[in-house]
Amino acid sequence: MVDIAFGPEPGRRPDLSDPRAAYLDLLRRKRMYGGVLLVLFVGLMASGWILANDRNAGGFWNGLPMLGAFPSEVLSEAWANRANLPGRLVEFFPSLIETINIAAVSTLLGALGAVMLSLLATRGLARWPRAIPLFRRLMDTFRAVPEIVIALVLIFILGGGPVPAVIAIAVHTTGALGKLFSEVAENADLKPVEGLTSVGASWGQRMLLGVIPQVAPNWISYALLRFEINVRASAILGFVGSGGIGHDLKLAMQWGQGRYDQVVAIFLLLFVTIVLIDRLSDRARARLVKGA
Amino acid sequence: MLEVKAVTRMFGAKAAVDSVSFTIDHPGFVGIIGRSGAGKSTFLRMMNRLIDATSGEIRVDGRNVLALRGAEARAWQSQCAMIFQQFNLVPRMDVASNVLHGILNRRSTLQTMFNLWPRADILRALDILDRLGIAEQAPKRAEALSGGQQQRVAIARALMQDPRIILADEPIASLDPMNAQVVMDTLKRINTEDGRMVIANLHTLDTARRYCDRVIGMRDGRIVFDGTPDQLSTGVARDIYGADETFNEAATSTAIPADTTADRTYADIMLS
Amino acid sequence: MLEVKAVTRMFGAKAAVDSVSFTIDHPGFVGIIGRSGAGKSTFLRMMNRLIDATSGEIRVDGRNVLALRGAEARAWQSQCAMIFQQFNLVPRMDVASNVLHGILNRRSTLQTMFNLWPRADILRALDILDRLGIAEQAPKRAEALSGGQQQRVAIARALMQDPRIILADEPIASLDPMNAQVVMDTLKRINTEDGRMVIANLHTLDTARRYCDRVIGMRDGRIVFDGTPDQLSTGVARDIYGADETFNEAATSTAIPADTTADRTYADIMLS
Amino acid sequence: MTAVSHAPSLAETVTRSFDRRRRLALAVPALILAYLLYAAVSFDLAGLAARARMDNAAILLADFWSHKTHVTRDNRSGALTVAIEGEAKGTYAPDHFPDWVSVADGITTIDLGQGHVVTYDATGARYDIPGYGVVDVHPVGGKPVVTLPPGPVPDWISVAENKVSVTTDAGRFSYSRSKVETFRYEPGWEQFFFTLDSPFYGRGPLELARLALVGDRVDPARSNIAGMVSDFWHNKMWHHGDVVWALFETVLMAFLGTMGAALIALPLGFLAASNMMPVRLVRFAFRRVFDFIRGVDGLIWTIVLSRAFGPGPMTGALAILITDTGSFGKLFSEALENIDEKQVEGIRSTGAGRLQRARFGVIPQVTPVLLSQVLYYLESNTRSATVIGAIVGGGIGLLLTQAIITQKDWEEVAYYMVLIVLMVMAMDSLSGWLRRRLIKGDAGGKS
Amino acid sequence: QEITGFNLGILGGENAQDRLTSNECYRKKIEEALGVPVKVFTPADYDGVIQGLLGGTLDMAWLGASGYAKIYLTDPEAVEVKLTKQNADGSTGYYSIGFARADSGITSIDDAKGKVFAFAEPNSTSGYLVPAAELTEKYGDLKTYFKDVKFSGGHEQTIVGVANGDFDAGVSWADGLGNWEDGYNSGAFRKAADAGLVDMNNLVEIWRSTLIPEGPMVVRKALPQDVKDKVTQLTADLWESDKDCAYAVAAGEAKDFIPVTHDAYLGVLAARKLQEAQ
Ligand SMILES: Nc1ncnc2c1ncn2[C@@H]1O[C@H](COP(=O)(O)OP(=O)(O)OP(=O)(O)O)[C@@H](O)[C@H]1O
Ligand SMILES: Nc1ncnc2c1ncn2[C@@H]1O[C@H](COP(=O)(O)OP(=O)(O)OP(=O)(O)O)[C@@H](O)[C@H]1O
Ligand SMILES: [Mg+2]
Ligand SMILES: [Mg+2]
Repeated sequence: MVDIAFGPEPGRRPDLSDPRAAYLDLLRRKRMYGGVLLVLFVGLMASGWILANDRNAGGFWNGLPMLGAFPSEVLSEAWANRANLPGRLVEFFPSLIETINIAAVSTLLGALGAVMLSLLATRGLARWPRAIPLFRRLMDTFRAVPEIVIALVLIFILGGGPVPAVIAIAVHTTGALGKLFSEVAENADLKPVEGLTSVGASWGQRMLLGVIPQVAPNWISYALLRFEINVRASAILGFVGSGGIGHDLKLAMQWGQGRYDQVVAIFLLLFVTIVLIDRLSDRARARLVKGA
Repeated sequence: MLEVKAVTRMFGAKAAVDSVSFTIDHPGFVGIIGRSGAGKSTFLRMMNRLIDATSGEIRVDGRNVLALRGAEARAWQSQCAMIFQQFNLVPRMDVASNVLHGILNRRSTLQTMFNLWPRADILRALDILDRLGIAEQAPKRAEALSGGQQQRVAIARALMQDPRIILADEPIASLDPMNAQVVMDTLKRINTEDGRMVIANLHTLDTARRYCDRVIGMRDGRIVFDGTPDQLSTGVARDIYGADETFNEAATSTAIPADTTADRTYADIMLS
Repeated sequence: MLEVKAVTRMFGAKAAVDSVSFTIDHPGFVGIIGRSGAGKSTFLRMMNRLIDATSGEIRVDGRNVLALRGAEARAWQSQCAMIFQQFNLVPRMDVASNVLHGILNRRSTLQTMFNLWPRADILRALDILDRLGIAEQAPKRAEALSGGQQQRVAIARALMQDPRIILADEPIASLDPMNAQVVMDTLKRINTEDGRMVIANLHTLDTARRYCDRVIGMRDGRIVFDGTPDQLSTGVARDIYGADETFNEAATSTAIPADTTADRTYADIMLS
Repeated sequence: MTAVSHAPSLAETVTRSFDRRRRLALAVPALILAYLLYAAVSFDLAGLAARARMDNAAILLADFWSHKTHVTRDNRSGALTVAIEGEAKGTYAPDHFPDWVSVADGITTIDLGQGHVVTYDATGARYDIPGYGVVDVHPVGGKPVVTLPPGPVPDWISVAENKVSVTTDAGRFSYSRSKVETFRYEPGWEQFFFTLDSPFYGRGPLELARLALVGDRVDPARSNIAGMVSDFWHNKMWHHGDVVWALFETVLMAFLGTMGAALIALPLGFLAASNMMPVRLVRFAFRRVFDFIRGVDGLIWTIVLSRAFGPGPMTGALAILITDTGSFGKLFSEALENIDEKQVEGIRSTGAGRLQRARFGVIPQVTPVLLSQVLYYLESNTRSATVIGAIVGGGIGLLLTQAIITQKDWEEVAYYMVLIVLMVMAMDSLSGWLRRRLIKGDAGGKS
Repeated sequence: QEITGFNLGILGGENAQDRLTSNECYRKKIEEALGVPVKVFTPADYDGVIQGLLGGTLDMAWLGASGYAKIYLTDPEAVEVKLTKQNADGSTGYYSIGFARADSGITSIDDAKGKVFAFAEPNSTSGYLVPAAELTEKYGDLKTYFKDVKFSGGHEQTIVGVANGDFDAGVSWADGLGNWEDGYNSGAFRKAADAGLVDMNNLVEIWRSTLIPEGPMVVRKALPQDVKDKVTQLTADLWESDKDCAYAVAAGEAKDFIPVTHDAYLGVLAARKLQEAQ
């Protein structure tokens, strides 16, 4: 890592009068930094794992042989009841659709929010340049609050169901996409924008015509990636009692023995969906970004 | 009709444009020359209100355009077209749309969003492109065009604005000599045929001599020369460019060389 | 010392190099010329064992290097340095490290993994850089250098290999005339001072004429000319390039123009 | 100059393409709108509006930044307690009631502010509400009997056979057979710094500073500063010390998981990249393994691992490690497929071996991409670790979910939320700083 | 055989940190008795503790009745029950209580026929498992007996939902001691009333289940016998030896920890089996 970690030193200028000594000196320092860094990293990792292992109920080595215990329990029961499986798949399909809807709506809303926030928070594009730090902090905050926190609070107010999940994920998506969007927008070519300014276009027109066509492929690609993440997230939020297939999974999982066929059915649905969306969005993104 | 009074623009402690004043009373072809960093671009950009002036006034028909704010400033921009060295088109949109952008100021954002251009406007854009000899490029994306063609699209956009004044910031600096000539000829034609005032920043003396009715020389933000092209002697040029005895005018020349045979042959071989 | 026997390389049904044979018996400066797609790169890459030949032999001191496998082939590569048009350095690593890559083959994998080179090797790398006049660039990242400097680093890497033969695949094609000259001069110096054989693919006739002791002309994978630079008449060149009567030799010239005053003056003005 | 001057077909083509684009421009928002409408219907948005409990929101919001103090009299024993949030550890000592509660001759007077006064005495209890009158409650045969000012009973007073309760802006009052209670709401997180049993409770910042620097020892056994630190750290209400540990545990899980995953995924990434692994079958197998690992979510891994390793931070770290091995494997192999072959070729031409080519031709150019991905995940895993922590019984996530589920310590929820946000922001800036420091300006991995 | 450490799992229901703090004294006592380090774990949901016991990484835990049933059904050899909590009145359980709005006129399950009935959530012992089993036994299929059977999502939501009229009737839990208007001495009603979410005067009790046993203290079967004995003995004596600590471990007022056997949970096991069959 030495070579990459510390490139040309920004601080001390090498002594040009004797390049050889300068280089050897630099090399010494680089090696030292690199060594320190390596030792630090290895030390942190080792002590971290030891600490975590110490504070765990079961140790790593004792647990390792048990790794298959739970899956085999689930699978063997599901196998015994395999006749139920097709019926279960049909039974949980509506929940799956709900989960996908939650993800899609929240991605859509989040992306719309992110478009606005990112444009407002990007240097050179912002409507109110002085408010940039404000919008940035706003995005940071949106991003920092875990979905589950917002969902738990909203469930208290709105009751269970998909809406708390949608809001929670949308808020987080706004923050996460907002940051990525604004990074893309920051690299956008400002010449078209300037051209549009010179004809007297309003801010909205400048963004619509000058910025969005440039950044759209990258933005859509990020949004697709996010959609995939959000399908997962909405499944997880089911665990805390928002609707969708995650909720069914939680119920079946908590019940345990006796409903493992449901667990497997739900899991299959979820897994296939996630992999499918993953592949599709991969394709679409490759085409958007490379094919443009 | 155009009166510039002590216009100044500071960047930090440095005056990029330093108390510039001049008056233009008929729609001629005005060239601004001066070496890099003289403040030419800054001046044009202030005039188009792309940046704000630090002090001073620019009066057009008696109205100080530097004092306009918000929608009024944008309305002024729509009357005062600007052409850039790098064309500043929207590269991913088609040529016709780029030309139509000239009338954005007269359309709302919502209209823009839904692409609601009246048929009459589209036809006018095509007419303008036709006039500039690039009508058949209309459906192509702007980025697919050559530099010279792109600059002509930019001029078409300017014409679409139906402006009183066209500002051109080194319109031919990124073009090869052949295209440069086409673009300058086009600007000149607009100037004489339509009677629109053209103010162009130029890098090179010979272009200024060839096309301008009036030449303003800038150095370090100040006007150091203001006169007709004939008055532009080598001595004056040395003053403007701050060069010493070794000054060689050819250094700034972008004229098309007479003999291009070698180039052509090479091209032929490469393409064969 | 080098004997090439009926070397052929097929890409699909097409022979990129078609039964090429020649012999070189003293470490001279050999230029291979020919138009794009003639098979020059393919030949050099086979020689360096970057790609495998379809058939034929290349004997160096009697040993067929095309038949070497695994570690032996790598050992051969280490004796036969290659310089690329695009330099092919590791841009994020510093210049000295890039030069040290030349002896990767002679150091064990474990030794090199952590980029911890023996002091003696480092000093030698610095000496080589010094010889090529870029010692003070040693601590910089390769990507921070200009094209000409990067190519000199590539040459330094080649010298670090202490090779018997240096292969150079269009070493100056991505360089401006000034840098091209420096790089070619360097190669020539290595050739004459160290007595290492240099085989260089060249795009242009005049470079070949100026630097080579021997010129091989290729066309469509076959050798169509093999002789001294003097024998390279315009007619022969036409044959090699497959051009017709209009062939103008200047088309392939990258020589530095004799008169550069205008450029210099311009540069002075710009910098002043 | 008219439209006829150029070929009509051109004008046609152009206007038609404008029409097409216009239709598209209208269709896309219309489609989005239609989908959102469908979603609104399927999510039963209308029903939700009816179900929404805005009063819950009000309680929550109020609790976020305020606390309530219970003044309770047991009607059977007559014992009076004043306790913050009604909790044992927030109970005031009988001789140290807050100044708005006064006890004299068996009469308790509670001043709720704004003229609201509640009195408990032997005959019952009275609530004097300015602008309304006195609500007087006295037990008859064990049941509360209420006397109200004349007029209809306002809806903020609830009178029933066995219980009377009054809710006003100033506080809440309730009387039942067994007890009478008054709740006074005050802003602020009470006892945030020191609990009631600490000698430093209720002192202003200036006084604390004076005590810390020059004052006499409040507790002769320890210096004031040590006392303050210890009382704060061991605050029985807020458990600051444990909260800090929980934060650390969360970051630890994220760090171990992410870095471990990166170390494992790096070699595996080579095995799944088409330009590094010539054997198609191996490549394919690894890709599917990555897909599988990612497809099974982290939470499910957590449950699977819980059986083997039991609750604890290592289980959480391993869950993150496994999930991210899948993500990194995919990302790394993609990065490897996008490398610039020229550099590898340059190294190869010197006769370097396979590992050396990877080390010098590949690693330097993918490092910025990988590093930037890893750091990005480190930040996002801090958030995931919050959730995973709740399941494996560690970290700030556990504290948070528990506080939310018990539904009464909303001020703690607010506190934890603030801490989590700050923690994630800190990790975000740290990873951003490291990215800039280690990668030096060049654009690393996008996507 | 020897043990090198002892892990104690505690279920949710209270603030995690408070749980740790209140069990600290207990932890110390076990540590003293066994002479090995004792660690306490407080996962947020049942599953963490249950998986720990099944996997053998936790050695002992206080469970809910349903949680015990789940472990037993998964692996009867995993744990054995030792003790349970005896309430102040001598009882060892609590009740699932059916209720409705006072002004709805519903005073019994018979009145609620054809109305909307709410349970808490499918995995709740007192909020679904036991009442559903008992009601089904008496009134037949509940989905046809009631107009609609809903899951509110939790005890608190059931109570609030019934009070608001979203459901006509529902079930939640309480200890059944003390006064209805206070929401009894402890339980979900008491919490809701104390938090000011509902006024108990607006609600009436319409049904009461049989006693649901308090959760047991279980130890891992595979532990050495003397370890099991020591820990059990220590806990059984806790109320006598250290009342404060016992109070903290019981998370409230109680009388004693008394021995209990697997048989006490046969009812819950049966209820679970019944549900499973559905
Ligand atoms: N945004 C800016 N911030 C700071 N200084 C600026 C800025 N724009 C221009 N300047 C400075 O103002 C001076 C005038 O710049 P200007 O671009 O107007 O010169 P110019 O005559 O157009 O030169 P060129 O031929 O290079 O375009 C220069 O010294 C330049 O560095
Ligand atoms: N990897 C490859 N696969 C298929 N065909 C190839 C490959 N590499 C080279 N060729 C073909 O082999 C022929 C010779 O290519 P080569 O690169 O050797 O020519 P060259 O003389 O070096 O040309 P240039 O001046 O463009 O570098 C060309 O027709 C080329 O298309
Ligand atoms: Mg300029
Ligand atoms: Mg080539």
